[in-house]
Amino acid sequence: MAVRVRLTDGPLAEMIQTSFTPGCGARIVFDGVVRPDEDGQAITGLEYEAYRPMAEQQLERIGRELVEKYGLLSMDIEHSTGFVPNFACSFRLVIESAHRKEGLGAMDEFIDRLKQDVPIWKCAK
Amino acid sequence: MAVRVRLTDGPLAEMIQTSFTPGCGARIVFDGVVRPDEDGQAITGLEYEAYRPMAEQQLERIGRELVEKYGLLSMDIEHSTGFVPNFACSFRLVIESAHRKEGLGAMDEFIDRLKQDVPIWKCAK
Amino acid sequence: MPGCLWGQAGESSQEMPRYTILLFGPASAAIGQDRVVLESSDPCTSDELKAQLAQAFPALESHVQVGRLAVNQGFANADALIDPAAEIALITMVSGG
Amino acid sequence: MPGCLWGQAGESSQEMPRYTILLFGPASAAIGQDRVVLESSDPCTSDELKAQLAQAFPALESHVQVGRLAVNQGFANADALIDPAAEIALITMVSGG
Repeated sequence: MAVRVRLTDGPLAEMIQTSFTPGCGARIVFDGVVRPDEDGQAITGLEYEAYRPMAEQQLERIGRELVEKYGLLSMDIEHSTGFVPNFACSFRLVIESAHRKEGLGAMDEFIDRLKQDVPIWKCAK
Repeated sequence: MAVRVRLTDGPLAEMIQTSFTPGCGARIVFDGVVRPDEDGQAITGLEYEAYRPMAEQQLERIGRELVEKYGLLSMDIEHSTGFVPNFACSFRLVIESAHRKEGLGAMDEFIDRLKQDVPIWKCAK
Repeated sequence: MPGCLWGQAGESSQEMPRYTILLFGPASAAIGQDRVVLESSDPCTSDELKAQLAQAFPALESHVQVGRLAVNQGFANADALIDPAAEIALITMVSGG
Repeated sequence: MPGCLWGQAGESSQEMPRYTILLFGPASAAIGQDRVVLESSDPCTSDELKAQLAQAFPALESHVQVGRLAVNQGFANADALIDPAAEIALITMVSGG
């Protein structure tokens, strides 16, 4: 039931491939990517501001809750702070589960909760 | 609206990281992994048999249908044939979309259709 | 076996449609062959061909029940007449992923 | 401004609870500060403190309306009394991901 949380300055690097946790039948990786427009305006990127200690705690708390609820094997959460240029990755969620359904359900719910309860704000630049 | 389909002999190699398609706001990668037991029996892996030309056509057809239905940017589909040992990847689906919801919906539906309409069979070894 | 014969070399008649049906996975394992040939007294629909297949090969019956026929690599409608010259396959319960 | 004062150095009284409220993102940008200090005549609940915050800083009103207060890095219940010694933050509409 490993939950890992990282806030990283700037765009997220490519994912480091690791072997699958024993029992894992489905690994799902979500990359959130900065798009070159925001509300129809061309931008160069997004500046993320986090209330850091609370953001880390909330991410971990939501992660633990969903690992429990869906019976996941692992959850790895990474979010950028600071400036992330267009076409770069600012958020990554990696979920391992025995089967697909619980992994996809947990991913959807995690991102809903992220956008509701995690004190991170973005500002178009 | 790129749909790519590959049937690959043996376990799938690690994903080759590519840059995101312009307009992509969410990339979701699903890895299906062989688990060391099947119906409670210990196994060494799974042997996949495909009705190859039809499997390729069906994968492509389902992919195109869902790209259209969900307005996806790209779909990359890879499935193993032959023997895949425990803990290795036998199926990978990569979906790029502008937003998360359509990508997750398409992923769920694709895997449902795969398990219904794509002539690939597995046999525990 | 009315209307349906397991084709043997030399037995085929030019008047009787002759269907070669590809088998895969569990169905193939069930009878130790990767295809069977059926001769029918009349042109068959997909459902009729399935019925004749189950009758001719009782070991395939359970697979035919949950299976569908594919014609030229696409699923056939139950009431579609099957062209004996087409590539015909029995698609039993699949299990990819 | 009854019950609520924008604290200036030297103005604080030992009898009046003094709340420092951290601001982030749009709320911080709205008033060009990353925190504000409120003095209240009485100990406040979360909802009361929000009301006083909006009253003291009209530029924050729209943010306060859709926001919640966090106390020691966890969301506070609307009717929970807030300890002035706690780390208090206004969490407006977030937009991560």
